[in-house]
Amino acid sequence: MNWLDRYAARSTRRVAQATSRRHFLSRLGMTLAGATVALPLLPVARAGAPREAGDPESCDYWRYCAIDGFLCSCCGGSANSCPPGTEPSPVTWIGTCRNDADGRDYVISYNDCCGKSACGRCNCTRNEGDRPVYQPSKSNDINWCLGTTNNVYHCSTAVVIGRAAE
Amino acid sequence: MNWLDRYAARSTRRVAQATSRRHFLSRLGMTLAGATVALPLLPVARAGAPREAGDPESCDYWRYCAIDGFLCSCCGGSANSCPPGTEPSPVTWIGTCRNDADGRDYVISYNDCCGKSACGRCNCTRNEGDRPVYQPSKSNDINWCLGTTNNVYHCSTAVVIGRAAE
Amino acid sequence: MIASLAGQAMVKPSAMAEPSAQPLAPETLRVEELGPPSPHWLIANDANFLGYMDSKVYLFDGDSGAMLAMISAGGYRNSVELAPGMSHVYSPETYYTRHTRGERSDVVTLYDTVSFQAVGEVVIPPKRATGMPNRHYSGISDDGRFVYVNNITPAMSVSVVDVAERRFVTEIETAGCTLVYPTGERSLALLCGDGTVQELTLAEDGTLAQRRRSPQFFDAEADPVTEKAVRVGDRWYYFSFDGWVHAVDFGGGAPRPAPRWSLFDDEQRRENWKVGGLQFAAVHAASGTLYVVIHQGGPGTHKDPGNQVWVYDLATRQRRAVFELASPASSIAVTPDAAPLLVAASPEVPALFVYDARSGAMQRVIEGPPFMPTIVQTVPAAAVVGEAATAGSP
Amino acid sequence: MIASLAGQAMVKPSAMAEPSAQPLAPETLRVEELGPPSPHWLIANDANFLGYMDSKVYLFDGDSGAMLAMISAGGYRNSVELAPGMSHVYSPETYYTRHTRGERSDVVTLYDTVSFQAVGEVVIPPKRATGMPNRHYSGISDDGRFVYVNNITPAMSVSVVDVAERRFVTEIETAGCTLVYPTGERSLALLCGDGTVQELTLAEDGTLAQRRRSPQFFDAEADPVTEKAVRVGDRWYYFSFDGWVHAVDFGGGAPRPAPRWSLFDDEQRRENWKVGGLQFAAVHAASGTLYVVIHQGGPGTHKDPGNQVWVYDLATRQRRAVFELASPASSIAVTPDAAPLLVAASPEVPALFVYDARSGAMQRVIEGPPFMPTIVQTVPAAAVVGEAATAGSP
Repeated sequence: MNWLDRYAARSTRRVAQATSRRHFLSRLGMTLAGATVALPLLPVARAGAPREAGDPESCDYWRYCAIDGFLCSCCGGSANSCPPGTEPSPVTWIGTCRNDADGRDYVISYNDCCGKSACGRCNCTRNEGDRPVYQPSKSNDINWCLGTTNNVYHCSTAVVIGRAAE
Repeated sequence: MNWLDRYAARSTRRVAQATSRRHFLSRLGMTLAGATVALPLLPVARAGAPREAGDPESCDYWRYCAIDGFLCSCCGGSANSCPPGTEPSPVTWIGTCRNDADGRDYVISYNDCCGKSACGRCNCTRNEGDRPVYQPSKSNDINWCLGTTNNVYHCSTAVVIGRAAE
Repeated sequence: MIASLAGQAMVKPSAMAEPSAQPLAPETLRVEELGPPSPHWLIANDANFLGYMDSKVYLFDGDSGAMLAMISAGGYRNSVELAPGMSHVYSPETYYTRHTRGERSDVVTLYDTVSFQAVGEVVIPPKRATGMPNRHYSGISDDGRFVYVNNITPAMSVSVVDVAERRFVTEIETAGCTLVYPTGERSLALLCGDGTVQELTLAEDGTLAQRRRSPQFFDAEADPVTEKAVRVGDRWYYFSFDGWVHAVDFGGGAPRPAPRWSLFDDEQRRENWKVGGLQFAAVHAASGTLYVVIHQGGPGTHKDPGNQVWVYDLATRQRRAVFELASPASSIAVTPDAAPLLVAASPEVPALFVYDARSGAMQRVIEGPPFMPTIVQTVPAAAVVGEAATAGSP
Repeated sequence: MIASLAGQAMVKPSAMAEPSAQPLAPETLRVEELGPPSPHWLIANDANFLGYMDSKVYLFDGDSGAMLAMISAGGYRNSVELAPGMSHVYSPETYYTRHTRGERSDVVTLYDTVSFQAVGEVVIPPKRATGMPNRHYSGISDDGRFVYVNNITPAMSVSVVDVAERRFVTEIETAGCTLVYPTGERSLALLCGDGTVQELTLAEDGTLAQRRRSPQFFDAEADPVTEKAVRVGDRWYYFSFDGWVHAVDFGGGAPRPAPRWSLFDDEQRRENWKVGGLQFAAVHAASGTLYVVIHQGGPGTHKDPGNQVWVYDLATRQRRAVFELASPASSIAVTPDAAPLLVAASPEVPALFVYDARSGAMQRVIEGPPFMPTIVQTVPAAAVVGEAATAGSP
């Protein structure tokens, strides 16, 4: 596999499409379940503590459904923390992602971490719900290192800020 | 072939080694010829105009025997001209290369072209006669954008400045 | 080993191998200058995402594939603006005194296209829009006098630069509207979040004279138009996620949206054919030919590259051809001449792919760098075919 | 299609799929800080040749392979200097006001290793040596007080920076000698074109107190030593193109070269085994173990990467092992602890390769970026094993 492929592999479209298909099937599954058709695709609900599943260093992690950038999880940060020495952007764009582990939709805030040049690792582009830049609060094309000391972009996080409105 | 391979292919060691071997054989050939052993390896001398052969955009071009950098021939310049908008370095390192087309050794001046960031094309590293940086006039590791408006390196030339002393 | 062989043959090698050709003459190092622009010059912006504070703009000859020159273009590459006669390249750039720290300076740098050197710069408000490169984050007036730079902080505005006098003129607030679509010598349009366009008319000195809004012509929620658009004369063509073409006429009075038409028939839409990419549309203005990068995909694929270019006649709105591409394209541009080339690129592949824009036949692959080609551009029609009136593909 | 299925089941999906797990709680974005240094921290300088004015320094945990942090390190990356206790990273960097144009500033930037932020900078003469990255273009005094930066214009000198007081102290002319090999708290050596070393002794304030020269110990024409060298205590070990080891003792008085010894026996030399690479040697000082990247090749291959690391016992000068590498290495470094790792990299492969330095067994591949890893480094012995007296691998 060539390097660019490898570089792209942890990104991007291939993963995003797979995810979209899965997401799509999962939504379909739920609709059918509403008609009392039982499908193994459904997440099995268990009682108890909050749950999420998946690898935050992988582009197909559920929170990344509308992300575009280098995953902070691969850069010394995590899905909800910036790497050492970087500065979180106070404003950003918002996506709505489905947490397959609990079947709920959450509002995700894709704050950028700023003040250092590109981390360059785990490039991940997924555009579910992404809108053109004339709708900035839904656009992942904008460099959201805005309102920070400078506009130098390092990586992107995916912070759960609440449940999506029904 | 992966991109890094391709990137390296027009460089570098593989070519340099092949060239070294050829050069090596050619020198051997000439020595044997000195003992009146005729070898087909010898360049066939024809009368007339100055001659050189090969592709200045290829790392195995004869003038590049001690070069290290991006070939200006692939960047809008040539073996003896800088690309538009760049500034030639007045000082540089010197190599001695054999012109197989006429069987002579020439002194080559590897002036850098400066004032723009890396051209990035036709990376070529050959180290015949290269010496450590404490012998700067023979060192291709030094950024020779010295004595120029700034030290920003764009690409490298290979200018014939005369025949090598016997 | 060699030493011992040489020992048997103590004749000095050069004494007998001396050939009869004249020796090469000593050379003098010189600096190239560019000749007049060719209609087939190709410009590739390299955002260089792994080192984006050190971005580049490459110039190639599309006929030979040769690199002609490069601009070292600072941080956050989008695209360059070209003087109508191609005398200058104007490049919006971002700098920091410590490259990634310190004081920020946004500038429009002026490059001469003979020497290909920076010959001046105009400092603009340090607000220019950055992020994924966008062709419409800047624009130039039809006469080449003013360059417009789009600002998103996320408050929206446009900086106006007088490149003739080399001075910053003004910053125009454009709340709710953004991106730059030049519509004449003293006017430009912007796309708005409410499904309209706003047109700004400037006074002769570049200050704001008038604002006009179109009626709403697209649904920003249900089927937004992308930022990517092409221009023919007074008309800009916008494309919705679902493949509807919204033409807007800026020929006088308020902007007039035309009825939408579709790139896809019902079956194609069912088969999920979609527009997509960084700069997925290009136009050959003189022949009224539209080129669109097309892929198959679901929702959220509006920025995916495509393996095909679909070719439309703008007059008849009929698809005229489908080009299969040698490599997926995210950005395309078409040269303005009568034997046009189509150049295609994607940031994921360090190469430019050059096709015959009439037949779709691949002409050549130009191996990069450019390492991560983002926006590709061609020379203005006026520079090569003497038709200043026919504004070409942006 | 889906619409019609949904139409048969008009129950609101979320109303019945509601699971019994508690919902995720809202989170607050925070910024990581680094813990105390691990002996297995690995530092990779990325010269980023395609965008070298935007270079980086990456920090990894060699045990997990995780990236821990990054420094955005301006133009022309060589290597960083590390405070003995690893409290700070000192980075010589080059900047231009317009990144590739304008006014040049060379600085040593000070980074705190808890916050991993720039906490200060010292401006130095804009002369630092640049080009192919070299580990010995800078150095630090054993007590961490002074950082030395090598200048080549091509006139040679060394800039002395007091990092405790954060001030530039002096520039010391070193005509004919260059590169930096620290030899104690107030002394450093340089390699000279006449086959000697020069040692500079500094006063307490960092100004020059004394110069001393070794006798000639290598032939700069016939078999020069490369710039790449390793240190154990008072000794620096230099390596000639043909594989001879020249140790020089800086323990007092004038530098004392020791008789040379060979990495290769006669047969190996006939087989063209050679040292080569950007930084082909490393040492595990505590055990007196030398690691050298080796390849087979003719003259002019002294910078080629190798597929093997040969391991020597410095006390006996015997080869103890040969490690076969998973990927050709140009640069190596060894951690200073009792269970050392060997990290290997080449600018042509965007990855770091981590081996057990005792067995040669590959532990892991850390996929890059770093995109073009050049000089690799490990933490100072003093920072992790409390042995300040045992200077580790540079």
